[in-house]
Amino acid sequence: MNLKKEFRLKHIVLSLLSSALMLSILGLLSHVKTNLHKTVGDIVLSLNMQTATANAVTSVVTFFRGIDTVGEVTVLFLATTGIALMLSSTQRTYKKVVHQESFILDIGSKMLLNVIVLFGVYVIVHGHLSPGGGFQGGVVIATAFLLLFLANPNMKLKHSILTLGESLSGAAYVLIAIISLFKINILLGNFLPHPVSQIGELVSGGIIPIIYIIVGIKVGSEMSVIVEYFVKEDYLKEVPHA
Amino acid sequence: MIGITILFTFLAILSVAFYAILSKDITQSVILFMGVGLGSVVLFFIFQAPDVALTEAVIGTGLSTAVFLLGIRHTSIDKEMES
Amino acid sequence: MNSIFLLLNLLPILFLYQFGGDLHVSLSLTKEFTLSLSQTPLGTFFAYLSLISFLLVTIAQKSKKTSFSYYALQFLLSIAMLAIVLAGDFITFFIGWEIMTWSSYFLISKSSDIDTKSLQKYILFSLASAFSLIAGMVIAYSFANSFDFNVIQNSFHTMPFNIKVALIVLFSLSFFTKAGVIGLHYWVVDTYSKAPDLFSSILSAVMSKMGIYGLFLVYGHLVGYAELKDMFGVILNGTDFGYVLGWIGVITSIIATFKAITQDEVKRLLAYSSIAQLGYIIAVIGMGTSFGVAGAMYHTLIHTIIKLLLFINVAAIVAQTGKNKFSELGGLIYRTPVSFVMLLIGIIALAGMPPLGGFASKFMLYNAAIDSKFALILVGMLFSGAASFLYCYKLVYGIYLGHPTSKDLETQKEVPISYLIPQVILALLLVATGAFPGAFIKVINPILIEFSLNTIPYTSMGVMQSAVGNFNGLFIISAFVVIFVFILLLIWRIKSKAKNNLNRFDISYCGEVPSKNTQLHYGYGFGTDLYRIKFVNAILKRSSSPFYEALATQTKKTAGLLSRMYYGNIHNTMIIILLFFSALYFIGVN
Amino acid sequence: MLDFFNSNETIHFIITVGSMLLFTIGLYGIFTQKNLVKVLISFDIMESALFLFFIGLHYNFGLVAPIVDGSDKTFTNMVDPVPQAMILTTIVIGLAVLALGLSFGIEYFRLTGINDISKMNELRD
Amino acid sequence: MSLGYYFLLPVIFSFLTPYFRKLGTSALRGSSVFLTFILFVQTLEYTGVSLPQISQFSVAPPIGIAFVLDNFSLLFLLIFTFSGFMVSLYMLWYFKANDNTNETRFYVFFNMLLAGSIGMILSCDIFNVYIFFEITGISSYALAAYNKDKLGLEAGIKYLIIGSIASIFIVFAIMLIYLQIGTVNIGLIAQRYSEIDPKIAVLIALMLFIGFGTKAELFPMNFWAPDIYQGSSSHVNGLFSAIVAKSYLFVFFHLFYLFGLNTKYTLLIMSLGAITFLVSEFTALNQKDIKRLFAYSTLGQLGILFMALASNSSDTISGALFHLASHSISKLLIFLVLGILISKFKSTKITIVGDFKSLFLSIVLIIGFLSILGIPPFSGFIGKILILKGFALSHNYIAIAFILLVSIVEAVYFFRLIALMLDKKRTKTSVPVGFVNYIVLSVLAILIVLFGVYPSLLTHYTDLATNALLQPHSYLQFALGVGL
Repeated sequence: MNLKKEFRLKHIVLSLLSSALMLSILGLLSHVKTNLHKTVGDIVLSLNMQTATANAVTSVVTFFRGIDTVGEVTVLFLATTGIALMLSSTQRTYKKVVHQESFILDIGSKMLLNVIVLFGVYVIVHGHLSPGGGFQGGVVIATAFLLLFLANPNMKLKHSILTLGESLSGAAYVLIAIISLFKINILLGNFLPHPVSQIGELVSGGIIPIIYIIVGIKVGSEMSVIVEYFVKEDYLKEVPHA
Repeated sequence: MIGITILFTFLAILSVAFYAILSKDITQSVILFMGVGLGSVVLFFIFQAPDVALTEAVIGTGLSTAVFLLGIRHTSIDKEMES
Repeated sequence: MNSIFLLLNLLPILFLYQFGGDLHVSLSLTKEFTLSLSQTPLGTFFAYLSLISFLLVTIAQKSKKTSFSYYALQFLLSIAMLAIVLAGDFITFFIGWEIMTWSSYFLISKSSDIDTKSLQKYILFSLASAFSLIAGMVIAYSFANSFDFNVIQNSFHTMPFNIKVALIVLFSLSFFTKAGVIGLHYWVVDTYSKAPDLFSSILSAVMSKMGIYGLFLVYGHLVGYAELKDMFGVILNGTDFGYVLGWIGVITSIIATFKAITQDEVKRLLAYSSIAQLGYIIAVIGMGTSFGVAGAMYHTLIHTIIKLLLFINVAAIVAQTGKNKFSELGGLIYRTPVSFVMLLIGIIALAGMPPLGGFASKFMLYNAAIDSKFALILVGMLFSGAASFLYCYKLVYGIYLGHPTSKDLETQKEVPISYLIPQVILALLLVATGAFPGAFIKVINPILIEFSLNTIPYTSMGVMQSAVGNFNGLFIISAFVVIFVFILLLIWRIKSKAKNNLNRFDISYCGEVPSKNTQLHYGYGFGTDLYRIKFVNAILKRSSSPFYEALATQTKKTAGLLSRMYYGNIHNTMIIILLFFSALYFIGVN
Repeated sequence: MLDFFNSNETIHFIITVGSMLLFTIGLYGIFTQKNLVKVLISFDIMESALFLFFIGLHYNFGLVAPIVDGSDKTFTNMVDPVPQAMILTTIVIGLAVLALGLSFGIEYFRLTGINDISKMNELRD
Repeated sequence: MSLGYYFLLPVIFSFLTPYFRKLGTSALRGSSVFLTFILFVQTLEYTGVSLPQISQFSVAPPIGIAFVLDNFSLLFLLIFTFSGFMVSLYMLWYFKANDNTNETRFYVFFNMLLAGSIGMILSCDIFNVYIFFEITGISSYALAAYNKDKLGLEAGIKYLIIGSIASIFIVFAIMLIYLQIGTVNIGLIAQRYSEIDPKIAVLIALMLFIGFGTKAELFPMNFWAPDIYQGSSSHVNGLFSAIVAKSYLFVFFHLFYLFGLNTKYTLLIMSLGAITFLVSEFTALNQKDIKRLFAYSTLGQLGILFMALASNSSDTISGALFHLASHSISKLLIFLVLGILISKFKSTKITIVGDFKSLFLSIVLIIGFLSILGIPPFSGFIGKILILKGFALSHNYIAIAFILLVSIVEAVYFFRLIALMLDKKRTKTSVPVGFVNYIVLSVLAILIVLFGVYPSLLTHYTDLATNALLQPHSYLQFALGVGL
């Protein structure tokens, strides 16, 4: 009882303290300037026309701050590898789930899969024209697989294909960066022709859509792997407790 | 109009987040957390950041919720007892 | 192996001889640090002292099975000491000092009866000494902008007074620890007694002298006796500072002397004796007079010789019998007569009896005290000197005289010749230093010039000049030899008549027939009843160990307290980080 | 009334206050919650608050999303795209860390049956 | 070679590891050795080039991102690539002697840990630094949990939680910076930092301080660190100690001096460093777990580095950088040797130090110990004396006394270990060392001795690095895109 009271007291004190802290920070943040004369973003916007990309965010993500995206893809890759390290094991065996074949679920999920994948591909391919891009599209594709797994737990993804997609797309991304170095002596430069007149068309922006497609493949396969591991975890045979 | 929308969305997010933290049931808090994501999506959209909104929609509300829901089955004791 | 390292040990001596007292080398380590060797008369004296000691000990090692790493470390140690005494700047000095520390540490760890606690004691005190040295040297650097001794010497008088005092205290602490001044001697006895037997001789004879060298270096060279006088003023005829040091030294020697008398282990006795003898040196080192320096220097020489002799002698006995306690030894005089004679010579010198070098050095010490008019210190030194007769007697009686305490002692043979050679050389050196005390004046005068003190007039080899009169060593020793030969003849005559009773149980005329288990040797109990004297009891009862034990316990407790912070709760860690942030925030922003 | 709400200052104020309150809620979650999943959710809430704060303060009335459609081919009067790109990156990284943490949690729970971060104290002196 | 390769090469190697694995384990291991070797050799080449060097990505800074290598980062780059090379060689032995089920994944994390750390010190864009911070972070979480046992997972979870806190602070700071200045380029921020409203400037500084200070294991934020070290494998600890902690330290002090925070916060960071040193050395006295013991030792040494690097005087900083390099090498050596012992005895008690019989291992281990204690003629001595000398020149005698007094406490447990090693009464088991380890460990040991007896090899670079840190003018110019 006493302990509980103390515990509550601690909570109250801590929450009071955190609110005091945040209130005081809030007071500070009212000083934050909101109308800046010239941010990097303004320069980027003024330069963006040269990249012939309709979506300025995409051009920032893949071009102006391209190495960030390489890093980001790497982070995802590392997380996937980490999850695979954790949730895959030679000792783990998955039990066969008694799966009631449901016609509607089966057909429905497969139909939806196509639609979702198509949508994902659309989002990826139009990344430089409209909101969306490799990350979003990739995740959309992964959610399609999630649906599939939920519909049919016994399903297995072909890991070799996923690995291939993951590795090769990643390698291709880096290779593009390096090829650009040889072509125009800048890492990750836009070495393909990207005439400004093409802006708004599907084929425009030079390497930007290519990069986003690569990122889409990579994110899609990685996210699918993550989803698979998490879903499969449900059907572990043994749940040993140390 | 936009100001009021922002205000109310924030209020919604705040209350949802608060309940997500306070809730004893983890599944419930994950679902409520998804609500935070949804609210953020709306706000991002209002803030003219469609890319971020889309990302938050698929990742914040979609995938991470799914991952959480799949994950919490194996990290909470009460669920373990049921199975 | 032994001969190889013998030759290797000869090399530095030849090297030093080759340069003929004028070695100046420097090597740029970084843009600020230079390693430089710069030979001074003081350094040369100590260099020869240590190198020759190493040579003699290496000879003694011939008959003891010794591993390559032991020899190599010992050689490294000798080189390190060479670096110390020839160093022209503090970096070289410190590098030598630290290499000396750890190489001797590994040598000590090679002993069979060493334990972790003694090792820890040794290394921690050594490191404390080294760190105090390093603190002193960087503080000196901050004013002199150089580690070079000459530069520091030149800029010393420009430093603020408190910095000067801090420097002197730090350096003194460092070197006192090495020399084993009372209070800082906690490591000495255990280390000396548990180190490999032959290595104890180096520890006592040479390594402690590095502390003395450091003191000479600081007081004489870096600070300068004139500066000491300026800083602290003059009392009687010596410096104030010297008076304080005098008391430190005298108290050290008195306490250590009484502690020595009560020891049962041979090497522990020698260790305490070593502390006591170094106490004399420290007592006169700060007086700032020519005789003070000369006395300290001469006693350094004599003590090195004596301690080498005694420790090698004891090491030989321990190696031969496997026993290292007075209660287990005894009656070896007929079995190992040469060793006995050597030990006798050693203790005659140690007690400061004429005619050997020990007397000459004691004479110089007393002389220095008289010269400075430090009467009380003289009294203390005389008292301690008289008391040291007791442990000298215990040493010879406990090992060689009386009855053997066990059967296997009766069949002992003389120790191997390789142990005897260095002992004979050392004994001859003692005789020589006794006979030609004046020769030492020739050695000491350049050092006195280096310290800008008055030189001591030199008349002849056999005569030692002093404040209270000259003493002619040659005459004394001749007289003693005559008397000695006379007595020897007398004894020989009596002995040839007397019957030699060899059975150790043949003492039935006392009215009691001893059994096999009866202890017949009482030498080891000598001095153990001293505690009945109130004054001595007060000394014996007290020890520095409770203080250091308490320090260790407190450190451990603190450690336990602090380590409770790291108890592995990540939640609290997060909270602490956030609290720390808010604390800094409220302080920083508002 | 509507004019008041439709000024930049007001919405920026609302955004600042709202997101910081959200941040406080996340902070409170970290202070009080010990379930690993809850802690991760709290982190995510804090991150969301930061995203809203950052994106929101770069929005001013009259600015549009930094995307041109075919007709109007100039990049003017648009929201700053750089923060959006940065947030995009951060969201993905957040997901990665979250998923990794969750997988650690699953494996740890499988081994020990503990999901309370304050009880994870095998590692100590 | 463009600087971008420092990041792109490890990335491409990581992406392709599954295929290297398919070619066979030796191809996998070889690829990592090859990669780290190339990076190391390339870094050696940069020592002869006039610095700073810049290599841009896509667009020139301040709009785009660039890697800038100045003398300060060169020193760290040398340490990191060298340590990485040594560890990758060591791994050749490790996976032969131990379970290698997840070898492929280990190499992914290892390569990316290296790449992330290198990226953090090269990038001149603070948001990019954050990305690399996360890459390093995720790799280290995964490496900490790599063994998948209870302890490892616990370490991983703890590390991840702490990393998340740190990254939230950093993201917040970056956002505030962008809101205030409208840029994330370090050069521009440094130029305009004084224009920020002073209170917000304090807030930003504080957040960066908490973010990087937590990861760099500064005192009140380091209660997690020993746990991480205890839970992870020994060679991973070597990486943490030699590379990861040092890279956070780099960013910490790089920003500290670039943003001109050194005038205000020197005393704060120096005292925190001192407390770190004191507390961790005392705490180490009671440890029974060898990895945890050396974790505390690492914390302590980092404390000295914080003290010295924050001191604002070029002599001290130069000494600190020397000490940093020496500490990296020595700790790496110690942790690698411990790895050999732990894999033999399957125990992490400190007594394993006294149980092995191998002259080689004892010698290199003792060299490592003595070097960390700062005993000549090993490299740690030069570092320590340079730091002390620097403090002496600025007449900071309290710091000198403090370092020396706590060093005695440090000596207590180091010499306890050495005494354990020399104890003849213990039963000793001989330990197989492995051919490649002879090379790795002797190279490390030789370097320790070499830097000890011939320090100008290293002081040359530390002096240049100090100049680059304290006079960052040319760095700032390059970060703004000059030189392209």
